[in-house]
Amino acid sequence: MKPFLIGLAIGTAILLFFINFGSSFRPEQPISFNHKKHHEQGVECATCHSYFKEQTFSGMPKTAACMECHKDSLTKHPDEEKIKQFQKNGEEIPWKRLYQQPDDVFFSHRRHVALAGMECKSCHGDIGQSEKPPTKPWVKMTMKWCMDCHTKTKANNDCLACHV
Amino acid sequence: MHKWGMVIDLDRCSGCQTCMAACHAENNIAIIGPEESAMGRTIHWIELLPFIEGEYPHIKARLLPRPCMHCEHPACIKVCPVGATYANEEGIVGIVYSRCIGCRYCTTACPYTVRSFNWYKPQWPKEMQGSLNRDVSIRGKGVVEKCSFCHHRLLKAREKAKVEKRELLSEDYIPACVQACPSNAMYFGDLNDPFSTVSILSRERRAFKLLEDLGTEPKVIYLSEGM
Amino acid sequence: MDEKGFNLGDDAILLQPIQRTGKTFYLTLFSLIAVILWAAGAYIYQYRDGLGVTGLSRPIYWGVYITNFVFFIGISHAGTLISAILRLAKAEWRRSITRSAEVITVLVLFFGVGNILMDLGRPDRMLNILQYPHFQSPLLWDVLSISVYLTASSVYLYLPLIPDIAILRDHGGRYQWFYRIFALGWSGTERQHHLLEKGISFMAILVIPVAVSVHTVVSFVFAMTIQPMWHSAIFGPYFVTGAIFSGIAALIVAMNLIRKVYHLEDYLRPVHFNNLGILLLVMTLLWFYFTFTEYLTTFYGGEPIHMTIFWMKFTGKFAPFFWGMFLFCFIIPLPILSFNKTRTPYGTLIASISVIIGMWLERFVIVVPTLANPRLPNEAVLYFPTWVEWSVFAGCVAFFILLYMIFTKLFPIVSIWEVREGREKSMAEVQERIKTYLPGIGVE
Amino acid sequence: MKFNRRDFLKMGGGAGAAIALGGGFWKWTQFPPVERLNEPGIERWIPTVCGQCTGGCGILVRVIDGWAVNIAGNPLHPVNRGTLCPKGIAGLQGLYDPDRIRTPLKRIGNRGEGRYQPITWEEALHLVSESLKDLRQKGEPHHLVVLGGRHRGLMRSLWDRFLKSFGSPNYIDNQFRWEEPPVEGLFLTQGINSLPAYDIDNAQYILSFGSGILESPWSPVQMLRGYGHFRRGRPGIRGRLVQIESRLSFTGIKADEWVPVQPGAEGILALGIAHMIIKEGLYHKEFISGQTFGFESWTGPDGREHLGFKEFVLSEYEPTVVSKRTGVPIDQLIRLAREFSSNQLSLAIGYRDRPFHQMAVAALNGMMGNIDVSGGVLIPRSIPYQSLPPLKEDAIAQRGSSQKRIDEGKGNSVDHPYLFAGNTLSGKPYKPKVLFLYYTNPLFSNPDPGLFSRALQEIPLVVSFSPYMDDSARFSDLILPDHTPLERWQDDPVFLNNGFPVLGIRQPVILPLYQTKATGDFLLALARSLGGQIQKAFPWNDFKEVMMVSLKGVFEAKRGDTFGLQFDEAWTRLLQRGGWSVPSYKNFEEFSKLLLEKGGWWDPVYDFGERDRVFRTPSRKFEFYSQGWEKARSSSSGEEKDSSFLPHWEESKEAGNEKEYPFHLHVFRTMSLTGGRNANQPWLQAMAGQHLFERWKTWVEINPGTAKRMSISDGDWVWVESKRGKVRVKARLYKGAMPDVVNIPFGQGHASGGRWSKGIGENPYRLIGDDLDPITGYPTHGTTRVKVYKG
Repeated sequence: MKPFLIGLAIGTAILLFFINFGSSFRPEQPISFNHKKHHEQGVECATCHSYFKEQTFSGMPKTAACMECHKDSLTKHPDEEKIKQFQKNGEEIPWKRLYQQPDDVFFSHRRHVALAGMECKSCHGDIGQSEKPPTKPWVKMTMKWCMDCHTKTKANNDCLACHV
Repeated sequence: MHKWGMVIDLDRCSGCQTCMAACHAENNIAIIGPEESAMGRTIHWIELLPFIEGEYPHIKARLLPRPCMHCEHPACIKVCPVGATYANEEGIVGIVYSRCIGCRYCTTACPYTVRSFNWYKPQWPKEMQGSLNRDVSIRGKGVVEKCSFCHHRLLKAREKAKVEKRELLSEDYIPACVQACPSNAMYFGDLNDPFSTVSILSRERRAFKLLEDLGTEPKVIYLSEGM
Repeated sequence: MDEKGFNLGDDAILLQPIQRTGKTFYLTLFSLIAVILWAAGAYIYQYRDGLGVTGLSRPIYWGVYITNFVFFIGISHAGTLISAILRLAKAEWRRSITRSAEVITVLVLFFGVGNILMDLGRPDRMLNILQYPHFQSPLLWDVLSISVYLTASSVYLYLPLIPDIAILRDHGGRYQWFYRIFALGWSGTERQHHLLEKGISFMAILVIPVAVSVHTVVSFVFAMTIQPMWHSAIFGPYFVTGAIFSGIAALIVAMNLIRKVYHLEDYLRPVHFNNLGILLLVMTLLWFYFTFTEYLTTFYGGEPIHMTIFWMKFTGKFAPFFWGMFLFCFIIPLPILSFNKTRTPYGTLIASISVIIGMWLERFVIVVPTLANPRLPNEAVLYFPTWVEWSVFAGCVAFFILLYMIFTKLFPIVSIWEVREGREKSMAEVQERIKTYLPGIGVE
Repeated sequence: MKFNRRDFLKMGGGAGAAIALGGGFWKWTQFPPVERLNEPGIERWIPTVCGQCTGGCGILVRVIDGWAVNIAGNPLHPVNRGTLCPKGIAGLQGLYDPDRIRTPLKRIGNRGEGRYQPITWEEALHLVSESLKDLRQKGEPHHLVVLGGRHRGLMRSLWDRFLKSFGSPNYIDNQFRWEEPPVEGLFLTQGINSLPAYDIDNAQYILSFGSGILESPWSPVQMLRGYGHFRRGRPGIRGRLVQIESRLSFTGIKADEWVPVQPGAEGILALGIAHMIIKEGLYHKEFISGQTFGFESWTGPDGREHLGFKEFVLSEYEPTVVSKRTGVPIDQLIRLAREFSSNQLSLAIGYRDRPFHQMAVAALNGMMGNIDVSGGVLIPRSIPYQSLPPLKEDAIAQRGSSQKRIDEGKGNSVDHPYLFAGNTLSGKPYKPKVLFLYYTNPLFSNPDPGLFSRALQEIPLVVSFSPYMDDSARFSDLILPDHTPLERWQDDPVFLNNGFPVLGIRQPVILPLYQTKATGDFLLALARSLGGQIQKAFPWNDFKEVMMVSLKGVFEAKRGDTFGLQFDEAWTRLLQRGGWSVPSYKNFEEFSKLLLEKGGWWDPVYDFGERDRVFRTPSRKFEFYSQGWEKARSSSSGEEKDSSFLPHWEESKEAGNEKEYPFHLHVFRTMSLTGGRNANQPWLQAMAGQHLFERWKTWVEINPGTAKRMSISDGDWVWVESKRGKVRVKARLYKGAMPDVVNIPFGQGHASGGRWSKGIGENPYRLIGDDLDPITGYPTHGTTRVKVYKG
């Protein structure tokens, strides 16, 4: 009986561990995008993430956007070939989404970037300097985290400002 | 500080129910099929209520669109055990769906029965899913919902005004029902501004509030029919 | 008094349920478990699909679950309150009934709370109540008062149990380790006895206001809203009365069963039933008084919105429930309880069952008709509970009986030490006590 | 502690159990995450024209990621100025109805069985074109019949052109609806065979004879906007509305006064009111003497004495007679007559009752001179389309076109869908071989739908163009699904209450969802495949091209402008009054671009006093005595009484005797399900009968007293039975029901369709259909008797 109970305990511990950490699985992006290199080439954030100043969302680059520069092979990176493959099949790059709001939370990039003048860094970290696509959000987006900042900056902390 | 309010002129209102449809489209209200409807489980954030009194042929009938009253002293807020429903600074009574535990105390406490409950998870055929409004959340099962004065439109309007570097104008923000009303029977605006249309109308002799004697002080004001 | 190597003597029969278990027990056990499993299945169905599987709708947002909540909380007043009052009143006949009463309280509270939880649309979020409490809400007052009540009545049940646990520990038999832990090293010394008596009387005093507050607060859930026929100042005392009323009835039923099943006719004598019957009679009249007042006030006020509901109860859709309530709560029990001849164990049993049914109907008649008649025009919907709601209700009852049965298998359902104390000490004590308040008998 | 194998296994078992149970439980307690259905995206608002009813409202469709997400009114469109009606909003659900027909379908089961097989458009075209070629080969092109419904604009021209070049006279218009404006009345009095405009915005007093102006007008939003203005749009003036109807409808509820009247008796009430106005001399004498014909008795050119309206009405329609027939007390009748004549401008609006009853209502307007004046009855100008180039008919076509029409109609003016059905069954003059159903659903939305289903059985090839599986499509051999309105190009010529002509442009807001094809495009392809002169008559590639050709005329008309704000409207009007036309475009390209951007074109001027346009009667006057009808009649039959050309009361033949069928049946419409087309839209279903909180079903309204007598209680299910059939509906007690009238709403009871319409409710049209009116050939209103019993 005792070993069984010990096993039970270990099992529970493992389970809790998994639930705690395992729920945030790490997605692999389809293209191993190098932000740093692009940045160094003088590509602006808005070139690929075209909407963050005008819309609620920032947008992920479409295949066509990539092909504007990568029409002719610029590098020997195998991922370049991948993009061309997507282009050929008429598909969009299936970017994986990292920053996901809960269902009833509405976040506006425009409100934060264009109106409040926040920098991308505040939420996305030094993504411009990263050489690999991030696998998890730079910040853990909890309500507390949002609200702390709102309090600090005297922004609106009304529930309805985000929960619509 | 704004105090948003609505005026419904019953003399102009034709009872066409456009407000109801507009609200459904705007707020992703679940489709309740025939069986569930027969059980009385429909969800309407604004609903046309019939008051039919008297006996044939001397009938006094009245049709009255009823959104959430966004009371100054709401009965619903007091009773919520988790603070999922509350009134914000501008007087809009809101619900945070992700906090609601579905005890339905607010639905029973509201004297205007404006609150609806999601008895099941709202579902749409996949052919329709993309046509849901992108600005309003989709409620899950087991939570209460009601009219929000299309608060998401206020957020958008504020954003737009700010981008254009100007003050928020009263015509920037109107709920979907007011926008769609064909006989222009509905007005929306700031009750704190003494010169706004709603303020002026709310002081008219025809103005009355629903169940005024309960002291809930609704911010929806009706104008009665007739001269 | 030396507890070691004791001889239970006449009271050995009280330990019999713990020592011996018959076939009937298992049969009952399994059938109860079957009912519970069925109910659990029904609830899982509801959990997955949503509250749509119930018969609830707009505007009848509350139904059987809330009725059950009020009902079970009401039943819970059986024990603690009655036992505490009897204890404080030093009513000697209490000795063999307090335990069975207190157990009802503690166990049934869980089902009261459980029903509220099962009524939630999002049970997965129920901890929001603790995480984001909003103290304006009467529902939160309920949470507070019920948890205080549950703690207090558990302690109040446990304290008088200690000496009996010690008996079980010393007596040998199964689960020695279990009894050892819970006996807290009771050895029956004077000091221990003194402390215990003190604790019990303290708890007895504490428990009474708590119990009264609990049901008042339950009534506040309704009375604090603005809804017609809920928004009434009388609701607090009305609910408390109703609670004690149904509580006593539940106690009589339980005692009758215990008496029959465990052959405790010697301990639970007709006099107990007679006394409780008289109490029940008083409550019947009190209940009638409150009901009468409530409806008469409404009727004379004649507010249309109230009157719609009033007539709906008297002659309308809810008339069967309303008059059923009146029949079961008043017309049936009153004559039975009024006469000495019928105030037998059997007679009180019938009256009690009737009262229990009647009180459930009363809760239903309070909850549903008001909701069916909102102030503004609304769809005329009919509420009838679905099989899910009935199953869950049955499951709750079955689970309660099961727990009660298991309790009788672990602990003596009649307090052994108290009975013995009564036999050994109280005779003299009572004589002394009576002397203190009878004129003409000198006191030294 | 030592571990042996056994212990280890046990431990593993324990851990496994914990993970399995705990994990399972954890997973189970997690509510499945709501898939986020509403991701944000870039939005565009595309102007187009709503296609949910005949209203012609301009809408803006919010499109995100190729999905139509919301519909709002187009603030520039003068019909609705940014507002909508419930149907307009539910257009989204019409578009995204999950049960739309997705490809062309060919029937494989029996008729009405609903078994179909998807085919390609090429196959479909081939099938249709082969059978049409066959018709022409046999020299019987007139055996092609097109049954057309409520559509307007160039599609109608295109059909006519196709039939002409093909050789069939048989375009049969099947858009008769009782709620429509009384066009026959207009034809009899003013010689005009199209819809009039009622300028309710500027009227002072409206006497509505059973017209559902607030529930089912032909252009709801416009009417409701007008209503708002009528009530409170003019400072100090509040219009008064009186509703005469046999049921307390929404219009009745909103009216200042409801006058309950026996079903179908509105006409005689109008005559009674006319009687009182004449008797008291309250009519507009100047107008009557100058611009009317037949008011006083007169002598014809042949020397024959003719009875005038005045004398006729005075002798026939005494208040006592009228009061007895209608149930309206005499003093009320007198009061109404006085109110109507003293509150100028007053407007009498009827419904499509029997033609001479319509005429009676029209005569009231004529008596008060409220024709062609602001606040009265206006005759809008038509849109100056450029007509399509003349076409050449080949010999077969010429022979075919000269054949008698199957419904015995003449030219384009009078259509008899019921005669079409009857003649198809009898085979006289001939049996049609191919039937096209375009925008019509006779198996549902015509009274006596059984007649049509029998008729359809007789036709070898029935082709439906419906995008939904409606009741008639289910009886067709081929279904060639049209685009829904939000997916296609179309023009939409309408007019405003104040008579301004408006041209809305419908453009696709999203790509077609399924393998559907605009019927206009199909027709062009069909013409191409038929070759010869037919092909030559249709040199265009698609319907949009046809549209652009026709729009040249609008551009060249040098009038009006593309839509603008109300301010622009006033400016344009000012300029035009001064003889200027300064539109916001310079060339046709600019014009067509602005047209699409703003949503359309309009001409915000109404020319008063153009008598030739307003009165197209032989006398060029408002006719109390219909000479036009007299001419049409005298050619077919001999001498008739004068009174048959004057507004008069015709007692209808009741279907069913009073003893067996004690109740009149009144079929009414609600705002949400006015037509037969909207039942597939849950938003509309969810508010079908809001005055009784009825939704998703059909109910019958019974007077509470009557119900009590019959011991029927609210919510019981009852049978309503007429001579023709019975329907099972939910009984609802309604105080606004007359004691001897039961009311059933129209709109439900589809035998086919999608999940949201099929098998829901009942169609009351199944109960009616006796007593066809001799002039319109259409069943008369309010003549069916029913009995009601529990079941």
